[in-house]
Amino acid sequence: MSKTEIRLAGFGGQGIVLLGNIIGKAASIYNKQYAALTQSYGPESRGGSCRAEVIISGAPIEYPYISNPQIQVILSQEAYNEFGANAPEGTLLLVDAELVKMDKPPAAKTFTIPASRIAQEMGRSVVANIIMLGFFSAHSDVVSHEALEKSVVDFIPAGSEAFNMKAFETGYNYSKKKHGPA
Amino acid sequence: MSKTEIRLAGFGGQGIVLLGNIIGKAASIYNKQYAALTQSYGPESRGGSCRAEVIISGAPIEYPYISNPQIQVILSQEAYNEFGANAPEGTLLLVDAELVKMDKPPAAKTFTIPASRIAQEMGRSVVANIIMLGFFSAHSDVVSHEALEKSVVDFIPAGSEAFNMKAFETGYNYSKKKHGPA
Amino acid sequence: MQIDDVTSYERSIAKYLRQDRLPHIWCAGCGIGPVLNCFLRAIDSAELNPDLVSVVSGIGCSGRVAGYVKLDSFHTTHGRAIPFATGLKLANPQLKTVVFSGDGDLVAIGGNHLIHAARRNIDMTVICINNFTYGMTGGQVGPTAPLDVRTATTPYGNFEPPFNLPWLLHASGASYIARWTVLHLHQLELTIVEALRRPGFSFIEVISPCPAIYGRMNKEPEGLDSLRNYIKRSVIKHGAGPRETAIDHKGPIVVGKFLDIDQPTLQDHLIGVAAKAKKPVKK
Amino acid sequence: MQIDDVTSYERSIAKYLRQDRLPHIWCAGCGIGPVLNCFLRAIDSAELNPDLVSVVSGIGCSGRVAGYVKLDSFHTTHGRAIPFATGLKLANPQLKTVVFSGDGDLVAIGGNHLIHAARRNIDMTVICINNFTYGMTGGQVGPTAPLDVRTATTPYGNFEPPFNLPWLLHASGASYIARWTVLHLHQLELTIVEALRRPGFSFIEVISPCPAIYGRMNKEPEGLDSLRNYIKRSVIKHGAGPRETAIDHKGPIVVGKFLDIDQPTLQDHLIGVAAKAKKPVKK
Amino acid sequence: MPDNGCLTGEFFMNGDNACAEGAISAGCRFFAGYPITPATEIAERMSRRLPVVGGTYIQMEDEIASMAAILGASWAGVKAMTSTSGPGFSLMMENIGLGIMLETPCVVVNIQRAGPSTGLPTLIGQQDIMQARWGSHGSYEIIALSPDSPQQMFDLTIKAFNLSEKYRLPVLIMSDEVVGHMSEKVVMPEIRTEDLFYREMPQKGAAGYLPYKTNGSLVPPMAIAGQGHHFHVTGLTHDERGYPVMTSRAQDQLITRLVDKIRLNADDIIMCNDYMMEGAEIVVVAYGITARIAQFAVKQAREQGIKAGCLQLVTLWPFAERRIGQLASQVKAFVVPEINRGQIVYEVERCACGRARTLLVPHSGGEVHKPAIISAAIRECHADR
Amino acid sequence: MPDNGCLTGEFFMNGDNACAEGAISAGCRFFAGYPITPATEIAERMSRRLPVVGGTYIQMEDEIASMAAILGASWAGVKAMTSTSGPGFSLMMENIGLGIMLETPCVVVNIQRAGPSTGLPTLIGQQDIMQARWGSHGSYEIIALSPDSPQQMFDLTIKAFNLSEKYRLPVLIMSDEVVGHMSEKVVMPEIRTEDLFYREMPQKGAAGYLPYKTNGSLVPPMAIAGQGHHFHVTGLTHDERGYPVMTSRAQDQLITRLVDKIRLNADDIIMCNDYMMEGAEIVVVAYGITARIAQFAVKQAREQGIKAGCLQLVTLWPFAERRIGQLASQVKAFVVPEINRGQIVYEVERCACGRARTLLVPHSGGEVHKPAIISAAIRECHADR
Amino acid sequence: MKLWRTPFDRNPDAEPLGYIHIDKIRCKGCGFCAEYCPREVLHMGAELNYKGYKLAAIKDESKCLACGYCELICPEFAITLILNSNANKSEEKHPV
Amino acid sequence: MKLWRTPFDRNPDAEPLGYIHIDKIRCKGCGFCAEYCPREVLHMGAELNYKGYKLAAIKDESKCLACGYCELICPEFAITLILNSNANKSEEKHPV
Ligand SMILES: Cc1ncc(C[n+]2csc(CCOP(=O)(O)OP(=O)(O)O)c2C)c(N)n1
Ligand SMILES: Cc1ncc(C[n+]2csc(CCOP(=O)(O)OP(=O)(O)O)c2C)c(N)n1
Ligand code: SF4
Ligand code: SF4
Ligand code: SF4
Ligand code: SF4
Ligand code: SF4
Ligand code: SF4
Ligand SMILES: [Mg+2]
Ligand SMILES: [Mg+2]
Repeated sequence: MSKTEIRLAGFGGQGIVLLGNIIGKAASIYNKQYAALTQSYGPESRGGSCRAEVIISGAPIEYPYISNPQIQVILSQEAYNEFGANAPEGTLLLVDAELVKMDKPPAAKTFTIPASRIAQEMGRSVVANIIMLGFFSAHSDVVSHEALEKSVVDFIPAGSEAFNMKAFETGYNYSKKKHGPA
Repeated sequence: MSKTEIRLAGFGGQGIVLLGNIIGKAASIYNKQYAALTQSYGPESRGGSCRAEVIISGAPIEYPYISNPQIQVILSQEAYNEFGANAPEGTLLLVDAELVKMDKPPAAKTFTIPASRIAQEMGRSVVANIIMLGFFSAHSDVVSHEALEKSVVDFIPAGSEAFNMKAFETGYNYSKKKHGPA
Repeated sequence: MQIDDVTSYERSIAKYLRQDRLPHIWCAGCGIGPVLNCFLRAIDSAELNPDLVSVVSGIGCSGRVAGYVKLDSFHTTHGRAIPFATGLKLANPQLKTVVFSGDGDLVAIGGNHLIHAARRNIDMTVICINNFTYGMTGGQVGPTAPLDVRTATTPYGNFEPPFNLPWLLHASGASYIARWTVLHLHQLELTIVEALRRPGFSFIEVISPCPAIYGRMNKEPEGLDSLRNYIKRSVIKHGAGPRETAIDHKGPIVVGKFLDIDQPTLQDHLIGVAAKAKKPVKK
Repeated sequence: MQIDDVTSYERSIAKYLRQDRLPHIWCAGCGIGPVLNCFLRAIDSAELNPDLVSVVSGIGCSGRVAGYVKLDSFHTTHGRAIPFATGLKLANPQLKTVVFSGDGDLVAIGGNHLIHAARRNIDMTVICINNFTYGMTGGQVGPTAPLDVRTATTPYGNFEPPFNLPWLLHASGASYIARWTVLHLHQLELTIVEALRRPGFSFIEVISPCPAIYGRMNKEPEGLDSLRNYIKRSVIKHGAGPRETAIDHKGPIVVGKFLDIDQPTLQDHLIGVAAKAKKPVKK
Repeated sequence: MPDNGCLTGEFFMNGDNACAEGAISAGCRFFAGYPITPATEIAERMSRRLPVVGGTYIQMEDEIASMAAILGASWAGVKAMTSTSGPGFSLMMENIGLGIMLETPCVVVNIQRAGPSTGLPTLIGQQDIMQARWGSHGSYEIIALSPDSPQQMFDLTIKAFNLSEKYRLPVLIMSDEVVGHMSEKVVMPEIRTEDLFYREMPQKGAAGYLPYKTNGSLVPPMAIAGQGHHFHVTGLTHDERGYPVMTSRAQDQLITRLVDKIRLNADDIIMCNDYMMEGAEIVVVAYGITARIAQFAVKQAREQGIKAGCLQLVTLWPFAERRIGQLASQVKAFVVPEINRGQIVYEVERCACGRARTLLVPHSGGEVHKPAIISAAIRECHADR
Repeated sequence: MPDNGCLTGEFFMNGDNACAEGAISAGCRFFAGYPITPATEIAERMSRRLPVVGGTYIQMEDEIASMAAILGASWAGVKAMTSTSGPGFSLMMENIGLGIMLETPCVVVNIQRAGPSTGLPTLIGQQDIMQARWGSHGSYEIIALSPDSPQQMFDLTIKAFNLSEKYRLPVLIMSDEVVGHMSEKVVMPEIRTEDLFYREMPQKGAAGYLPYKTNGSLVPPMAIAGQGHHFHVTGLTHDERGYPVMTSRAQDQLITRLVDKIRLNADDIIMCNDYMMEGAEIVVVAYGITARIAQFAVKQAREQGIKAGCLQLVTLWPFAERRIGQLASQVKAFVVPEINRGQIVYEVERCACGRARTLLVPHSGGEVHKPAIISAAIRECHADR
Repeated sequence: MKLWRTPFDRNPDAEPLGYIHIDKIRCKGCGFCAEYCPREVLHMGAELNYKGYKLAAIKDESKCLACGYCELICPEFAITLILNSNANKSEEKHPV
Repeated sequence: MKLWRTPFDRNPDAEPLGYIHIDKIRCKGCGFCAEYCPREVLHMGAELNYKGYKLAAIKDESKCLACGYCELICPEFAITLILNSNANKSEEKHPV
């Protein structure tokens, strides 16, 4: 049965857990898949490293932890050093180019986007994660684009829908522009 | 193996538990017998009924409670009604005549002494229990007179030895006077 | 002489007293009874609906009060009468919640709940029988026991400075604070009536003899000895300041109403919350 | 440029800091670090023998302080730092015991120990980081949070009136009481020195930003926002009275030394007990 | 959201939030709590949700006060809950005992983390299982449930309220950090009146009401404050009237009933889930998140041709004594993975009574078992003899 | 009284007082407590005796504070004790856990009364036996002793201090109201230095001292405050340095050692008394005052020609697993009288593993068993098959 | 210090305003009533009750003002004040 | 409100009284030092450290009074003030 493991990693305050929730909800509620989201908690994560992990599957998920994520979204140097750098061939790596310096090209199929810079340029640095989500949507169809869109709207503050949708599409289009259709 | 059960019963403030301690110590420390003292505790006993029970035995005491006391010392009407009145034949009953009215003579061998009145007459009503102890000593040799004397001294406030000894002998002699040697 | 002409006692308190449980467990000369008497009279004087009065006690001789009132009454755990009553009150704000307990229960183990309830200014009346000791367990030192007194655990004299309860309660946020001795029964009754009517947290300290234990160890072996002592030492001073309400071993016992102020209660604030919560939240 | 010329930092605090544990867990802009810095300097300024200084903390962000000081240090349970320290101090009166913890730890769950320790006037210095919230658990309302503020558990605004800590401590019996914000670092250091030297119970409240949680929910998302706010709102007033030291959402934050008095400590009283206990007791 | 403020439909939600929603759906209208990782989210959600549905949230000064407050609220007639984790659970023990003694319906949620003491505040443990049964002084029985997912958090919270109202005692939800913090789909059905159980109550103001008179059943009707019953209840040993009676006879009557109302109704209370239990020779007995890991391992074992099954203990207490006893005669071995150094395994071992091997797979906490470790234990038992 | 203030000789004394004297003789010089029936007399005696021997007595504001205070005192290098009964014991649970985690020697005395909740404050119970083992959250092992007389109160209190110093943990004395309040002869020998165990300590001011480095043994040397070690200890999961480490690996290392230091030393710790055990077919397993009643019943049974014996559990925890296991193969039945509704019997049943019958003789509390009830159970087992 | 609210100046020859009933089972002989009755209506007698407590007794009921203080201070709820409905009704009665 | 103890009137051309060292690993970019340095010696630069925090940086060290406030207020113990032992020693130094 199809099963995809996704890791989202960066530092506290980047909205990583929110991303996990958006993806999880999109998959489980709108795409009618099974999804489980786990995350690293604790004071040590505050300001420090932060991680959310999602499993999406066509069958019930007994073991809710990921072991070999097919997709990793990396939003900090620390996270890159720990996870991204060693992502094996055949997996997908999405990286915020603004926050991460990659010494040598990783084995994984890697795409970069300066999401945080784009967000700053858009005037609201908090939407970097949504931009990244758009970028994610462009590179993976584990969750449908529409499902992600709906899910974004569910989680963001009322009134900010348009702006977030713009961020989402910006990320999506950045990829389209750069890489063509996924 | 010889085993004697003693019940001391009255109300709070009469020094009943002290009596139990004096007898228990006399038996176990000075007479080298086994002795176990149990008592009824609790707020309900404050001012209300109060009870101390002693087992004296030549062998180790496993079960520390009395069942059929051979000796009962009764210092209140309530205690008399509950215990003294039904004391069976062949047992010994020592009663403070000042505090207890006996409607009909009990089956037990009964001796009375107005211990509390004598104590008042002596000027210190607190020694009523020691007077009663002397009376007890006159009627039972389960503990030796000397052992009881020593034990009394152990438990009373320093400086009051002479007075307490006088009380003890007063109780003892009251019996001697009234009943002749036990 | 026949008891048929209905008396003050019958009229005012018999109906609130569990007569089937009398005589009660308190020792001869204990001061708890008169305070209970005042409280029961105050229910009518304050014109409360007795169905809506709940009495909550902790554990201790004073804590046994809950067991003698013929009202909804809760004898809880040691020190926890106030949080129990907090739940009761918040779940049904119509209830008049009265906590009746001892100094050990309310101020030693329960001290934190006491100050927090005062801080919240929850609508609740706390009657604290202060006998300077833990009567129920046999007279150990308590947090209101004056320096130097003898207790079962201070054979060389008490070495811990005591609380000044009116001050502590004032600093914590209470709305109403009074202190009387068990001799000031009319004043006490009036005070209880006021406290029951005053919205917010009210605290009444009653200095009360424990002849059987504390008194016996401190040269007041009879309740009367303590009462005579109160007559000698007590000074009525309404509105007395924090420095004046401390009680030491021998000095004056300042009694009176020390505080009676109008300030928003917890319930007042909660009404605001309920109003703001009207629009449904996002999941 | 080389760091070889020994600096003030090196001189005064490096030796008391567990550098092997840095960077610490506190968030960017958190106020705990500067307070710790002051405390470590104060050890030397007060001329204490560091071998005899014990630091005891409860649980919370502030409670992590014990883990960063290179002194005998105890990270205990939530709310219980003071009784733990009480045992430490009474068992070895030579020790200088400092309790360093947060408002939730010391005043919510630990409130009873706080007031009782103050009542006893035990020789102990308590440094309370008051960030108006439970930082460690994610910013719930605490007993010092002003009315109306947003926290993780007061989404409609705080509905519980807060404590006025200096007043509470004064009423409880403390000997030394001061308050500063994390900006008043020189004053804070001096105050800690004084407190460490003052026999008896000393209490220092430090108003400190929790930008990550409390600040974020109350329009001060950066530590700097709070600090700027402190500059605007704080007023130094030594000896300020109880009414002046309350803190509300917007008004002035009165800081300064509020109390510094000489009164017998618990240890003083205990010396008397030991003297009286000389003659052996009866069995 | 329907008018009554309860959520219905499908949500992607973590276990803590699902627990809060379960409580709201069960009719809980009072929550008193004190923050503690990893249970705080329950309190936080209740603080947001209760005012919306006309209930009251209060953060007390500590867990002791929280527990006492929910007892008080329950006596005011309101369904009440608190939530905590290990350290707070330990502090609640005395007043859980009061709840038992006064026979007070309420729900206590423990989102377990790894201990002892402060331990690993943000990481999983299943180490308070025996504490749930034995943590308060005195002789008593308790009910404790163990959800394995956000969905079960929702469902079992409702169940917990029903059981607490039916049997008049605090019911414990012994969840864990992983279930509390992981998010999954939660389906919240519309709750009908008949889905909910409410305590039996005497007629308002009924004269002659005796708080602990049972009328044959083991559970007496419960008056609430403010209805004119003028009743008395006490944590002391008491008689039918609720009056203290300091005798061993009164104690025996009371304790026997308190114990029997659970023991004799065990079959009504106990829930187990069977997973691949048909013909199972090796039975993994597991609960909470570990049940899922066990199921994963069992599935693998079946794929390898080993007749393994998983018995999920949805009810931890009362313990599924009879079921384990029956299975013991049928199976070869019990494998008991627990995120502790051995707790429920003692019960399994006792009930197996030597008829089947019992193998503990302990874990000190901080994470869930790797499925391979459970698989290894299954294989070990399979290879036996 | 010799110079050191310790009593020697023969005394007629109740169990509570004997416990206090045992503590003084064991070198206890700090007591923090809170009054509670039936343990109060211990505190009262300590308040009188400690100042005489240069120690400190303090009555804290509650039992939580008392427990925390004795931990603090122990870290100042002073042997420390507290005493309580059920309700206070429940409150101490969290900080007993801290004692376990910090590995702090100290002694906690529980003079058991009947519960749950306030129950029968002045009357006996033996209902906190499982609570002693499981009452705090998290995974740990404990040591608990159960005296049957004032003499054993004295002796086992010394033993408890020795065990706590040796294994660095709070040791529990699980006594009961009857033993606490009954008076009998107590012989107090002169205690020599070699009778007492003191914690191993690092050299004063030793550089490089790591608080939880064990040097092969399972018990690390313990520094005390004020000696220049500048050590750190925490209730969080920690490494050898005493620093918090929030990983499941650190957790496993720590918990395994905490558990093993008791489990692997069980034989050194466990004490049982055999009474008429030669050739016994029916073994009464009992503890505390009940052991004496059981012995009474056993003596009667032997007189009637029934091969009965009594195994007295002087150590309750760790449980005498091996001994019961061995006996199970030799005897016909275990009779387990307890003043509760079944606690230690679960352990006996588990360890008997179906090889011998296990018969509980429960008692709800308030008084001891009538010997006849135990006799009847013995006869029932004797008549079996 | 004022403990009683009483019309002390009442005509001593008037009919008593109240009668006092003492429950001998409840009385524990504390002496409060006797000591604080403003008119010395009560005193401590010599009689003991079944529990051994010395009982309060009536010395001179005619002086009773029906002030109710004895009833209020009795810790045992042992005293009942019966108002004399015949006694000069015109005299103002304070509320108890 | 007085936050600093500083000789503000010091000759601006004198050699700096101290040098500042900022530990880039520890700095979390809170900005306290930059905001409260009385002489604007420090400012928040553009450089990010490996954790993503914007680092404090030195703008003009020559103005440093060695008042030590930055060192004291830095929550991260990231700032070390190195006293310049050459700087006009005659100027009185306040104790830090
Ligand atoms: C948790 C707990 N600790 C201790 C006790 C024992 N205890 C019962 S009453 C009491 C003290 C009561 O003192 P106070 O509240 O002043 O009441 P008083 O008896 O003096 O009226 C104590 C310590 C208990 N029941 N529960
Ligand atoms: C008994 C117990 N209850 C709750 C917690 C959870 N807890 C940890 S820290 C904390 C609050 C800390 O607040 P505060 O003392 O103000 O410290 P801050 O984090 O704000 O510095 C709480 C409730 C706990 N560890 N133990
Ligand atoms: S012990 Fe003291 S407080 Fe308790 S009933 Fe007796 S006199 Fe009253
Ligand atoms: S959560 Fe708040 S108090 Fe805790 S470290 Fe972060 S900023 Fe500081
Ligand atoms: S009512 Fe009582 S107190 Fe008042 S005068 Fe009559 S007898 Fe005396
Ligand atoms: S006040 Fe009551 S108890 Fe006391 S002597 Fe008078 S009648 Fe008796
Ligand atoms: S020491 Fe720091 S704060 Fe002071 S002037 Fe120099 S750089 Fe600025
Ligand atoms: S104060 Fe410290 S942490 Fe903050 S910006 Fe300056 S150097 Fe960095
Ligand atoms: Mg008291
Ligand atoms: Mg805080």
